[in-house]
Amino acid sequence: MTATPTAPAGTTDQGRVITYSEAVREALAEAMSADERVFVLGEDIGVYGGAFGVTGDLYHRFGAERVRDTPISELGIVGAAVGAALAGMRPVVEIQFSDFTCQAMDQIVNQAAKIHFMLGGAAEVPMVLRAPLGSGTGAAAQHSQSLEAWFAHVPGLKVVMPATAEDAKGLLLSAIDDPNPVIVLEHKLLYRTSGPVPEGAGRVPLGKTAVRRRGRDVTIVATGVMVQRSLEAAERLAADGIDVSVIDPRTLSPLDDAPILEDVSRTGRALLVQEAPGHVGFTAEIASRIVESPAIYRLLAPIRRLSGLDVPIPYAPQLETAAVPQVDGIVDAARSLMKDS
Amino acid sequence: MTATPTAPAGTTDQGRVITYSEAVREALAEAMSADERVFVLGEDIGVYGGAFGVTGDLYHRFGAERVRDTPISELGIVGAAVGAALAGMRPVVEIQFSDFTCQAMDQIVNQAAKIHFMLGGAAEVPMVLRAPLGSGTGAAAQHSQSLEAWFAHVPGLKVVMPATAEDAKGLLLSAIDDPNPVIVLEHKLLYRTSGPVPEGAGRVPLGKTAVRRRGRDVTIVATGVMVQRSLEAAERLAADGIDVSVIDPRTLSPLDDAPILEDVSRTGRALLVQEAPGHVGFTAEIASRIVESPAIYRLLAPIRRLSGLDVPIPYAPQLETAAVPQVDGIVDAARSLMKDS
Amino acid sequence: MSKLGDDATTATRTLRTMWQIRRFEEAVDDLFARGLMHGTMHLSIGQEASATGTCFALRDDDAITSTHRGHGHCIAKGADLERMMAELLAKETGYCRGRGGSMHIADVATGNLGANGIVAGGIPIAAGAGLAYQLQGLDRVVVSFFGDGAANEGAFHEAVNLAAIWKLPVIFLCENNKYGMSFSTEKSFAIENIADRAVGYGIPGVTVDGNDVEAVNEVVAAAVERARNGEGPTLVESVTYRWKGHSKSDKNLYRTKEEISEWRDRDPIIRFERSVVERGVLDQAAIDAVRAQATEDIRTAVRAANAAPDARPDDLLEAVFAPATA
Amino acid sequence: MSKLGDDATTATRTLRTMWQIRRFEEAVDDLFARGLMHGTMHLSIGQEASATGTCFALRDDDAITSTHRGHGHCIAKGADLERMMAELLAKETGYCRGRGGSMHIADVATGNLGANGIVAGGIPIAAGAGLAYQLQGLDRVVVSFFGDGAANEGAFHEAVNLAAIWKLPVIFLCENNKYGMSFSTEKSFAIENIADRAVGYGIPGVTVDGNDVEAVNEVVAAAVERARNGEGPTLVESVTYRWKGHSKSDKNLYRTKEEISEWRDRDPIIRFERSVVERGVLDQAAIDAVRAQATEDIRTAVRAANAAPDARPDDLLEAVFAPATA
Ligand SMILES: Cc1ncc(C[n+]2csc(CCOP(=O)(O)OP(=O)(O)O)c2C)c(N)n1
Ligand SMILES: Cc1ncc(C[n+]2csc(CCOP(=O)(O)OP(=O)(O)O)c2C)c(N)n1
Ligand SMILES: [Mg+2]
Ligand SMILES: [Mg+2]
Repeated sequence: MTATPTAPAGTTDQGRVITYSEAVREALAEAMSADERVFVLGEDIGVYGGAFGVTGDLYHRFGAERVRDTPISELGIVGAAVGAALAGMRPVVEIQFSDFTCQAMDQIVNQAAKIHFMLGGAAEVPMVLRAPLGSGTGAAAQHSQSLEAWFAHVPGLKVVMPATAEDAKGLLLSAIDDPNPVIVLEHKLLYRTSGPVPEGAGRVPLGKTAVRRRGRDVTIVATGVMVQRSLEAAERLAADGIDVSVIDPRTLSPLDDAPILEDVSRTGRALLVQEAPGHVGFTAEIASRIVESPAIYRLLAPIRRLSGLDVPIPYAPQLETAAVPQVDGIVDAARSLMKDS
Repeated sequence: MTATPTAPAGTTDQGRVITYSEAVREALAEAMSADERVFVLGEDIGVYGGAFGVTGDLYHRFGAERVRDTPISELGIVGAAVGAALAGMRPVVEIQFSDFTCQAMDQIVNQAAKIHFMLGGAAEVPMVLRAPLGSGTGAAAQHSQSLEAWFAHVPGLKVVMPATAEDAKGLLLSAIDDPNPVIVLEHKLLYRTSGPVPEGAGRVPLGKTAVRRRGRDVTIVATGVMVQRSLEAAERLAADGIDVSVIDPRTLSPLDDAPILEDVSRTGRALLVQEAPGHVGFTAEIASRIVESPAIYRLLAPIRRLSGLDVPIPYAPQLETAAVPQVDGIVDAARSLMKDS
Repeated sequence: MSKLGDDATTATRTLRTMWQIRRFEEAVDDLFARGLMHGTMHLSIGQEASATGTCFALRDDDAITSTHRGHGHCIAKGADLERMMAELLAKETGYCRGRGGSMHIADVATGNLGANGIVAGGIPIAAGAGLAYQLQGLDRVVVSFFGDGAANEGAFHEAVNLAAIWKLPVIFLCENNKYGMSFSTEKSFAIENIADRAVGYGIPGVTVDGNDVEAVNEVVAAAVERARNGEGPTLVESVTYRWKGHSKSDKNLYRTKEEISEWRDRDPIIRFERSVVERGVLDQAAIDAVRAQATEDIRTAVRAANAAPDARPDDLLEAVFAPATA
Repeated sequence: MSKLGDDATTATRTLRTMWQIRRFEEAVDDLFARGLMHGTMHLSIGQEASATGTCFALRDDDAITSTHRGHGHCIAKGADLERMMAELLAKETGYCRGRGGSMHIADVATGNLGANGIVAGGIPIAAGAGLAYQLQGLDRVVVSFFGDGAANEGAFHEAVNLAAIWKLPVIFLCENNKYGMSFSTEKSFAIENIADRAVGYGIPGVTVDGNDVEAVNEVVAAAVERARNGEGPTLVESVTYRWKGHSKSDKNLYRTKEEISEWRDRDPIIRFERSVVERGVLDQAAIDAVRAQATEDIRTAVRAANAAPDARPDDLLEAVFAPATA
């Protein structure tokens, strides 16, 4: 196992740099090579290479049986993965856009997540769902959602949101190893970003929060594409003399909150950034963990959530940009947090 | 419109007392009598009278066309309601158990909730989903969930959780009037409880939080069946000299948070009670609203969430009871909040 | 192929299984009525031939997925009666340690991949298990039990199509008992035979008298052979009837007393008994002995289950995730 | 019943509509290629006869539900070209004020209940609109367009069954263009004709040459008549082909150049032109004029749309809920 990677994506002094997509593909290839039970299935993942090109050439390397194109039947596919997992396989399903988990919620939530508990521990459902989420591609309201809060609210399901290429690989490998259902939410805008993934880089454990940057003044907690935006904001804030931490939970459920609570206790200010709409979103959980803990006594200012607007994602680029946090907004929010205290 | 009802269920000095089920049925009957466009559809709501007996005799009063039994096709039914709403009707769908919204999530979330926005305001989807939620009936993990947090996280969908018979009627009438999709989450254990519903009692507006009881020491915010349990806890706490408020948001989205913030600013202590698992649940939003507001400066103790365990609901009665907050637990939590400060 | 009633050993085993199902559910009905059982229940009394005929066409290492009305399927697939009853009585010794109850009994070890509280929930799971066996190069097959009502869920459609295009070793066993809760098949389908849906997937569809245990067995055995030979899935419609209400709260308002009593007259167990007696395979004394034995089997199960310790609430949180092993 | 090419007026209207669709999508393709258009796009070039033949069998007050590949359906149902183009160009004057884009164009006022980004998402909605018309005592009908791929979604199954049992006035119009993205119908179905799925629902199923605008029109007109008369839904399979990739990122790895060029040779527009010329209904000059007119229609639309103001981000939050009116 590798140590928790804490470097921001883009640095090159750790050796090989590959894209986030390549990192996912590498994890799939390694897992399939190492374990006959692993296979991937989903819409257009074969010769087409995946809607986002993630599976790429795997079809040619592993064949149509193990890189299995499916009809457009999300409920059926996920259900088939549940059944295959129960019968000894380790399926990895690609849901073409995470929005289409809506079609498969019964199998994800009522079946996969509950079977181990419901059967009193007599069965396991070791399956992985990979699903691209997020806005920024002009695909509008039905193809741009960030639904991580739903999944994190489901006992029995593990939820992962990799923000770097190294995590994209390492967390996926751990997800495939896990004897439980894991949903890996990959951000579309990250697929083409690059980051250091040392040759032979391996598993990144589930349930370990990463501190991407350590600062004095404000603790920024961010997920998915917001990690990178927060790191960019951090650079700009540093120029202003505001020194921020950037913390990436990576696994949303089960959540490793200790590094967050610790950092907030130190800085006294929390800025929680997510792309999803704010109302009943994931960062509400972070805020709650902070104020249920003694960290509440160290707060120098009210907690600040910066989220997507409570709107469906619009099509027009200027509207889409306005609907979710951008670097400017993060900078402004951090500044105003400093002023409030 | 009636004023916001603030009396706890069970008092009789307001006149007629009926059950929560009867109140729902009365609302459906009044709406169907007043407006030809209103019709109800769902599984076994006709001659069977509904799995929980809620539609009762409506089939005999309004006929098979308007009290329409459907096949077991939740996605199809909800989609049909979306289409009927677009074409000028006002459908009210009963989802037999709210767990089965999983089958219909695409139509609820990707269609109903987004159409008005996505079409630039050119269309409306005036439909209501009624869905019983919650545990306590021994129906186990696939029939006992409380999924309100999911729905509240969906922009474009209004979410209602009536806790009293009067609200069950009044909020449903308002939901049917509303030009937007509204999901009404009724708690199974409440169906047989009774409360005052004055003859001719009418609409209870959506988006108005109710203060069920006003106290000095602790603000309890609770939803669904937890409102009643919190009121019972309040009585026991009063005997101890601990005087609590009990606040029922009733509409979870859009949320009227002002009465909550105001009350917490006064008491300095917040106990947030829900049946659903805690992780990324609805009360996390309440906690966040508190600590994003100046109310944070008035807190005398960390905020306390009391939630269902992060587990699927088990079958065995002693396990099921242990999995969600009971009156004892609420009393203990309030007491410990007093000690912490 | 010989029929289930052709020799005394098989006939006895078949009859005992059907009586075990009947007696098990009568016991459940009684425990509920007396307030000694919690939750909800769905009885398959009247449908014993369908479960038994089907499971008796399977090998031990074949699998099934079952439904909310699944006691019969479990028993016919070989479940332990005491562990089943213990589960319903919310005992630590139950199949699910009291976490699942009637709607979630499974025995993955013996190929029962689980009852299901979700109508049609098990159908895609069955396709997936079939896919696993195919990928593993095994000649196991999977039977997916589901009701007429379930055939109108999207899950049915998607799963049957997957099995059809991939030639998965699955038998889709639709128990058409004329009602999905209160909604009759006349109203929920615009076709006569649910088996006709097979046409849309390019697979064989067969309708069989589900109260004739031997007929069910033959039809399923043929489908199993097809599946084992890699020729793909079959849709079998087993026409039967549930004598009892849908669940405990059913007032039977949607059907007539006459209809119920007509179907009671077609009792699948009595029918099989008559047939084997007529054919001289078993005599009345043997039959009485089997019934008595089954009654005793259930009594023993109830007694032992009752004596077992209650399910323990202490480790709920730890039970959510399977621990990493490798 | 007369055919679309029997008289000059109708033939001209038909041809102009098909050319408008073609030119509209060519313009879109070009705008994308030049980086002047945002988001994603799905072109129906090659499928114009299917959209046109179908919509021309409808009255103005009939409705449609459409798909991600919906420009043709919209235009054939009578949408305003400028407002469509404005929507794609993310303008305030677009059908959705720039909120929806290509996949969400709708014009509820003129009976277009909406394109849909969700495969099969519109099918249950169409059933519901049909139910509304039935309850309202109107004789309107609804056409639900969807692709071959969509026929494997649960939504298809549930919606068709609802329409069948309630005899809803719906035409399920499956545009079988041989691929759901990259997955061919040979692989995604174990049947020859998707229309055969109708058998499972007890409704008529018809397969028609989707590149023959007159044939499509006749088949749909018959289905519309049935539906209007209260005889219930029909499943129509219109066999056609998309010339372009699935969307802008498609490298066409899943099909051969030969296949594409074979189908290009079956251009539905040219075919209709030849047929009306042969029948002496229009001469070549008239045809050239129609094409030129359509080209001009689109140029005008693009020009006007380009000049319109960009969509405004200022009232996003207020736009989520419809305001109470009553
Ligand atoms: C998805 C879903 N919808 C509805 C229900 C409620 N429900 C439980 S059993 C049942 C009837 C099922 O009918 P059928 O499939 O014919 O099986 P049967 O009960 O007749 O054995 C219904 C509606 C459910 N459990 N799951
Ligand atoms: C529920 C859902 N699954 C997958 C997709 C992604 N997707 C968009 S179009 C498409 C192919 C649809 O094929 P078909 O129905 O045949 O229509 P065509 O594109 O051929 O017109 C896919 C897979 C989607 N939009 N919605
Ligand atoms: Mg049935
Ligand atoms: Mg297609």
